[in-house]
Amino acid sequence: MKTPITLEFSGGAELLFDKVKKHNVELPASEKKWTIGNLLLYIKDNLLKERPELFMQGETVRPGILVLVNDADWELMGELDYEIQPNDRIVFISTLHGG
Amino acid sequence: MKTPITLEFSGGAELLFDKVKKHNVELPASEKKWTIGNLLLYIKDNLLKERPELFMQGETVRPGILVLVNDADWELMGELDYEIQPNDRIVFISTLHGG
Amino acid sequence: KLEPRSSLSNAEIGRYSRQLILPEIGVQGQLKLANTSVLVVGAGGLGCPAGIYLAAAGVGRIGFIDYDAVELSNLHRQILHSEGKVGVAKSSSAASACSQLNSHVQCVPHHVQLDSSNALQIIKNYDIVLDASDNVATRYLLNDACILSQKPLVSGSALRFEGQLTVYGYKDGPCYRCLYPKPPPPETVTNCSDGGVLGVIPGIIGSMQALEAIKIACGMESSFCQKMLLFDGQEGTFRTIKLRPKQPNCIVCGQRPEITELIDYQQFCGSRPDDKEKSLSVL
Amino acid sequence: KLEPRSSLSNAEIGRYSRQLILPEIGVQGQLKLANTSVLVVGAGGLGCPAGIYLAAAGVGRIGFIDYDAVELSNLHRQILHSEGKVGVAKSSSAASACSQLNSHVQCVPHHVQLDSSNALQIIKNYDIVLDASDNVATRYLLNDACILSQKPLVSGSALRFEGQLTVYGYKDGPCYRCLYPKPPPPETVTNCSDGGVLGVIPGIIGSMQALEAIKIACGMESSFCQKMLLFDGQEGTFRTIKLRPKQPNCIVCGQRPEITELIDYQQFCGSRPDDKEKSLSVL
Ligand SMILES: [Zn+2]
Ligand SMILES: [Zn+2]
Repeated sequence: MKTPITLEFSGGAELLFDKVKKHNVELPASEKKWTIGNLLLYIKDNLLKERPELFMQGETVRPGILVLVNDADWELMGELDYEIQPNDRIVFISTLHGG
Repeated sequence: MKTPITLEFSGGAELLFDKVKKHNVELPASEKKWTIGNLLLYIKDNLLKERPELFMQGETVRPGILVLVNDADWELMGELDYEIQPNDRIVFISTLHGG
Repeated sequence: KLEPRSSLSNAEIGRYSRQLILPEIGVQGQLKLANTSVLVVGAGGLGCPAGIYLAAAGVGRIGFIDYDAVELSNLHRQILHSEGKVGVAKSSSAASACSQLNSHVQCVPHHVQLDSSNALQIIKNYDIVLDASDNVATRYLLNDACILSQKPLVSGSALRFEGQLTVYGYKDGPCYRCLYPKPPPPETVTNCSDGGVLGVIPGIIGSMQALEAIKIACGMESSFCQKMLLFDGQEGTFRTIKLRPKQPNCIVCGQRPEITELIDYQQFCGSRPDDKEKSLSVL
Repeated sequence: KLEPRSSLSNAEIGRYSRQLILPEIGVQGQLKLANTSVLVVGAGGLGCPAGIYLAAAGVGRIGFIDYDAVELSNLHRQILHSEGKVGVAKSSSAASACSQLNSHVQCVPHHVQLDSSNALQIIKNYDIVLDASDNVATRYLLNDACILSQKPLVSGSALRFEGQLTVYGYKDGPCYRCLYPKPPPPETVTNCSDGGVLGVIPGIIGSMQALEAIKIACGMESSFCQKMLLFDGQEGTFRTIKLRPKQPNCIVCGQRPEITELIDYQQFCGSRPDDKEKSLSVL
């Protein structure tokens, strides 16, 4: 069974995804449960258009990107181990430093 | 069966309700369906603290108050005839004119 | 009318470099800004931030309408004026502050009380109108004048810790009368003198008005056509609500408009725009 | 230190009348403002609106730290400066604009590059700090300095059409390092020179910073402790997200802090705060 979710990128992270901020994605059926950890690999293989090192570092997001699950900091949700639920909205925000 | 809803007042309308902006209300069981029309009478009898003429005019809200049902203008929802659903959020906003 | 511009000077390219590199603006967007004139009605708590950010962005012409003079009690929110300008016409004070920031912009003070006799004549010279006024009669007047002149009206308002913002009469969105066919009873109307306002609240709403005007001028989508932003500064919340579309039976923007010329808005609202001494009001 | 104030003069009562009648402010709130000093770090796109609204509201003392001088390319967003001030220190230009609006406020320019050698000494004299800076090294420096000095840090940032706002190190909320233990790789960091910014975006965020500082000074709740405001000006959307609490293992605000004095932040971030010429960056 596919898992429909919404992915959003902002703060500049969208520039790595064809400048598209909002992506409606159906995660394919899988034997393992979908977690943010394997979602990141899916994103890297299927959505990321350029320079993966500007989005990921090792198995996780690079420093300076904040991950949100339904408007809450992923640290509150288990980070990489969070089990994705249908219709979750997962947001990747690049921190801004300008003024 | 009671109907739980959230009522909110803002833009100054809260001043007629003890300055409380958010009210969690359980509408009592009733033979007739709850509409915004009879909700207004309920509010007048049970919540309004002073000077009802600053909130209502006849059977409806006074000119200059905008009514929202779940963040949509009540005009889109049937106005006085809208049938209230459990957990609806109904907001009364007094229009601001200052600058 | 503004003299049409088809290229930017080197001085302009340097000055606007940080916004020229935005793909949504670019040289074409900057030229559109330079070819746009914006009328700011009210050089007060909303008009000051709106005006200065429009000037900073390089709008071609900015007009300020205000009949009042600067008072000390304005300075907690009207940040283009200063102690040295007390007694000076607000329209002049605001226009001169904007000129000092950006001499490429034509800043025009209109030291008049906007009314039915002059509104259409003044609005004619502008492309976009900002309602930064502070009373109901002027809000209906501006609405009708903008519908009759077919100009978008970016409307802001503020009181206490709250603010509201929307764009009237633009695309399929409603006008002020579509939302509010009848004026509020005068005793329910509170202005900033009666009810108070924290200065930075109109600061935020006025800046949002400038942003929407810039987006409209550049040919971007406005975010508040048929939508209204509700800001509660005490709670720190912003809520965007969906409004009704343009109403077919609206007496000014509907299918059979009854209002085809401006009326007496003081009489219509039962109050005067300079009615500062009203004391009954609590809302 | 500010000389403590226990009453308002008649001139102040007149000037602040519109905010004195707000029950959440009142005379007590106004006195708290007069007894509060706020440090604005950066007299640029964020610091200009933040500073002027703090001055308008009657904060007792406002310090501006900036080492740069006004340039023409600043004027599309830095609205306290003007063409006549090109070449003048930004800290002085901002302080003098605020003094002209409100002579009751002590406006102090600090024409220095904030670094580990001077930060604690300067911050000591202020009650609330606003991060209106434009680079990563200064953001970590200010965070650590505010944690060590136990001052709330109202942090704003802006780029292109987007802005972010939060309050760090306040009550049980996180600090900057709780959220970002490791600095971003330098090649992922974009400043406003590289990426561009629409001027009114920092205008809105800087005004929000002033609002939060005023609420904290008056003893009201801040709305952005352990919460972050995300603003997208192109979409016209504001989203408030819930952040992690203060982290027990944070190396500066945690239970066993490793950082007990300021470090070399340029080395830590792999970049210098005045690193304007970086060209690799795309994010
Ligand atoms: Zn209409
Ligand atoms: Zn920490």
